[in-house]
Amino acid sequence: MTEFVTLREAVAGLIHDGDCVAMEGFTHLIPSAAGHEVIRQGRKDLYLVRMTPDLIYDQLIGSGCVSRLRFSWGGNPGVGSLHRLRDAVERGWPGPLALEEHGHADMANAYVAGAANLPFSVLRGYQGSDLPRYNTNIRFIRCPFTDEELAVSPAIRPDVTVIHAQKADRRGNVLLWGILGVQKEAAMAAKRVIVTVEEIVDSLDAPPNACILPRVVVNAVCLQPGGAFPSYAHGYYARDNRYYIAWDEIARDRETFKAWMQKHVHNTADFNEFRRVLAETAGAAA
Amino acid sequence: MTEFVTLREAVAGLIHDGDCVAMEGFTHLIPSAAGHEVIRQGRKDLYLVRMTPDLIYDQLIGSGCVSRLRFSWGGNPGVGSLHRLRDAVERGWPGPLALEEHGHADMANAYVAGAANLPFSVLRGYQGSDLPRYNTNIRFIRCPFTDEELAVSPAIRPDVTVIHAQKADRRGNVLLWGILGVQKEAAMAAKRVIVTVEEIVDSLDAPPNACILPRVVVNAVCLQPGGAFPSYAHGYYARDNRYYIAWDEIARDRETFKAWMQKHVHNTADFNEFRRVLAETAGAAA
Amino acid sequence: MSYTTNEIMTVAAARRLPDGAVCFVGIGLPSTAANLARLTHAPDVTLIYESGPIGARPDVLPLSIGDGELAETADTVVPTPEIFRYWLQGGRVDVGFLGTAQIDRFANLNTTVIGPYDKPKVRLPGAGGAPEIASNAREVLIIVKQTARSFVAKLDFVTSAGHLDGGDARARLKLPGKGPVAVITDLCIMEPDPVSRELTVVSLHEGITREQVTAATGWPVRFADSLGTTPAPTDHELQVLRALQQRTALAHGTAGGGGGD
Amino acid sequence: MSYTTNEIMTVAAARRLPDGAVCFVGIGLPSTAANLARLTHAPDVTLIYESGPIGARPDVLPLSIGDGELAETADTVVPTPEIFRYWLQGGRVDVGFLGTAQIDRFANLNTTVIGPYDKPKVRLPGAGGAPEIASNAREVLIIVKQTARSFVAKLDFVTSAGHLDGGDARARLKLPGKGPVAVITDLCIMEPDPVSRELTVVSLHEGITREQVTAATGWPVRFADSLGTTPAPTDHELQVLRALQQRTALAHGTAGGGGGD
Repeated sequence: MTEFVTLREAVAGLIHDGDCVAMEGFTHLIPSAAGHEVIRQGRKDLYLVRMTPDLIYDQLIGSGCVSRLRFSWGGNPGVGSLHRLRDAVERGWPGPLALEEHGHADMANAYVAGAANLPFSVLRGYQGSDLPRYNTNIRFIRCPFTDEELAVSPAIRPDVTVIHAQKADRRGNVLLWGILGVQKEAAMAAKRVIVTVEEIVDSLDAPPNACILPRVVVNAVCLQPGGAFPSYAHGYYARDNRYYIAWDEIARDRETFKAWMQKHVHNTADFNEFRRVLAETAGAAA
Repeated sequence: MTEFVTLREAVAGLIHDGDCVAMEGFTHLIPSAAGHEVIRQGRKDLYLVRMTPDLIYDQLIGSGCVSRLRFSWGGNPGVGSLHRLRDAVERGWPGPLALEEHGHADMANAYVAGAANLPFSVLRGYQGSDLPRYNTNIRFIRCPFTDEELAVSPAIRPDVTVIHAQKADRRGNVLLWGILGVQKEAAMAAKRVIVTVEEIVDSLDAPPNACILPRVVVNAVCLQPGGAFPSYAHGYYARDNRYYIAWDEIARDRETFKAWMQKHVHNTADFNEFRRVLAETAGAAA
Repeated sequence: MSYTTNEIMTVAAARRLPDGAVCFVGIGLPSTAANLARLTHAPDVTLIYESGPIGARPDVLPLSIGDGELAETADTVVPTPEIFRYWLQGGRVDVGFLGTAQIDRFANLNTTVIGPYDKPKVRLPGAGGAPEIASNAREVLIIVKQTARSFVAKLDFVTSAGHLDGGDARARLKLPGKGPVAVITDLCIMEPDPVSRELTVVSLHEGITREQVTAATGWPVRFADSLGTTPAPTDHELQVLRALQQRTALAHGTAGGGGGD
Repeated sequence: MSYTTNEIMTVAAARRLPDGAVCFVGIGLPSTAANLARLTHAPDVTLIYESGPIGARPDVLPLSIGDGELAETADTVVPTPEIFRYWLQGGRVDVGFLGTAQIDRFANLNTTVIGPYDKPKVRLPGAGGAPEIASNAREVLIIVKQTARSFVAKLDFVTSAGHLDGGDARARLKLPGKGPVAVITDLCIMEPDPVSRELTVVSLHEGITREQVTAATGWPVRFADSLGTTPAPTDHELQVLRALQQRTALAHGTAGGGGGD
């Protein structure tokens, strides 16, 4: 059953060193505030999972929180590379990063399989691709009825899934809308679920068949308005594209990155303070 | 792309003798009008599929349209047996009916697999049940990662899926809401799709992430208000429970059944006329 | 207040549903009992129906598994495949609440045929969701009227696994849930023996004799050493149940909770 | 009107998208071309983005594959798994519109690494949806700027299958779609040879020489016997494209359609 706690309490209580953690979001509703809190609390040896690792995963990797990454596309969406991810893969800084690389179709299927408590997923995929040569977790089976060959992949079963959503009601039911990505499947596949939300309301007033995570699958709801910044929250705020562009410069250099993280994340108490410090920096630069 | 046609034209053009046809609906939005039209046009040798065959399938079976049925629960919901289904299975009247019997979980998975263009579905199921002994299409495989045993079943790929929905827009997009059952999956799994609707509107004005069948998967939209009678259409009309109870009596006896079908279906031009004749009968009985 | 055997069956079944549980509800008697529980001691139960509603709070009992009342009162309504895949198979169901046509001494269930499968004497509706509810729910409650025709020595067909041939048979088959934990009838309450898993009468409803139970059971039924008497329904339980059934009758012109799925 | 090489690339790519087609759109150049097609000759195209929108009609180009603009203008927005399962794998996508980092003579694509996989010189973003778009879409269009660094004799990594090692290799592997049917660059248009499947220049953009194309290709590129000249963008095409990019710049402070996914 859902507890209403601060993000600090949720991360402290539910995310442990060595956990398999999925912080999902498909350019929409990225759980940035939660990612920062994981960095602030100094988690180590995380096995991160995400279809589209972006800025927050770049920050986690550069901060030395991550030893392993299962993913299908890692980049700064609309801008270019993730320099911290590249530095870890190309030069092993700040430590080695083991990659488990799949395609999007496979990752989406593997979340569905995880949500359905199946040990593997099945897809028509990877024919002619080199990916199965470098990822021994991509295998092939034959259909017991037609003898067709199909790809299989281990289901994703995170210890913890973290998502950001628009609303929760006071009983702990969570509503999200717009681009949904794989958030619902990632949550249903997880042992524990943390949701940061824009607001907590008496009633969701959701339309029929809306995308709702019932309270019985949500362990912690944390009120964190703006928690998806710099991505967007449909109906609340737009993407801050300047931040995405600025990140490209910040992340290129190890020292610039470290100084930025120290000032903006380690030296701030929470995401609200991070936003204030960031606004001051931007104001000073203007 | 969607054509807007009468139900008579849709059935004539898209449903052929011997086809595999799914007319889905989970006590809500049952495509009764379409079922009647199939009977009126005298289709033969149909391979019907449905999780919950109810009155309309009883009528199709009793009318000799059906040679094979894949299903998981056949009854008069809230009332009792389907006497025409029983007569076909127990005594081969009006002809033999081959059963392919599964459980609900399996059927739902098999529609999902069909929609995903996979040849089979995987589930944790049937352990200890006699069903696999009598249905050789229920088989077992081992997980290539964990060696666990799992049940598999052939995907459902109907030639035609028929559903009833609340609304279509003039471009052919279809909106349904409330209890959704497996209608979307059944439609996505089919080669051809017929949808009867309560109304055709300029704009669906659908909420975000509503259940919509995009026009490119819909072959025919037929305006048929009341087309789900005697089941209900959420937001339009309630279930007519008297009809369900009355059907129990009508269907018990072969001659009563035949006379009823002759008068109400074969002798009526369409579902609107059927409703008028039925109302007169009810009025006379009162 | 006086009460009927049907009423004590429903009340006794309702009492077995713990507050806060996620309950997969079959239509008919299970739905009546589950909603009675929700309206009495278990306000925080999450009722799931296979048609898609999660967290349904119907004010009147549904006629069918897919009533609009379920959709309108639920926390959310998802497609049926999600119910079976993400919820039931996903291991998120605490209690599966089932009825049946036939049951044997190990609480295996038959809802498929009476007689041979290929030439049945009576063709029953079929499995529905029961086989996977019976295997995947953490525990299973069964509510069924007790007669020698329904409580049989040998099932014509095993649709859904109870404790199979007893003992650790479920564990050997690696069934995820622990199976039937109680069978609540209009005469008594049975529970599986902790070792043999054979159904054992643990409580007789007030006024019911051992002989009546024995006569209504198709095998030599065992009684627990510490055989109890089922506590009578409280006035509150009866009032809530009757009010629910009265609202249902007014809404549907029937008592609801009838047969069928 | 005069135009840039980027503009003729986009226009030439847009023209290959048939009206009424269901098109799975990659972000960046493919998204620009697909939306230009929608705003000119193909108003009835159904644009699908992997984040979930189906039938998107963005007024400004998206910055990312999951922009709110896509959701707001779409016929419907479904979860990402449905896009890949019911639409792409379901065989409902007519045209897959892809970009790439590297391409070889058989239109195989690399978006994974430059250099060895385990010790890459450049770690690229990865596969995204491309491997399954490349195999499952009925046909594939590729839009990419042409340089000797991107058009290479041998890929460091085959992320997504084009025509593999040529000939009937796709058919032998039972790939559902027919693979790349055209590669549109800022210099020319290439199509696979009907038999060998090797990419062949079929049309040069106005003012571009064979020598320029040869210099920008890492293998001895072939030219069709009937080598044509790409028809210049019409004024209408250019006006629509520039207006789209201007609206995008106003909305985002950028031209949109940049790199990334």
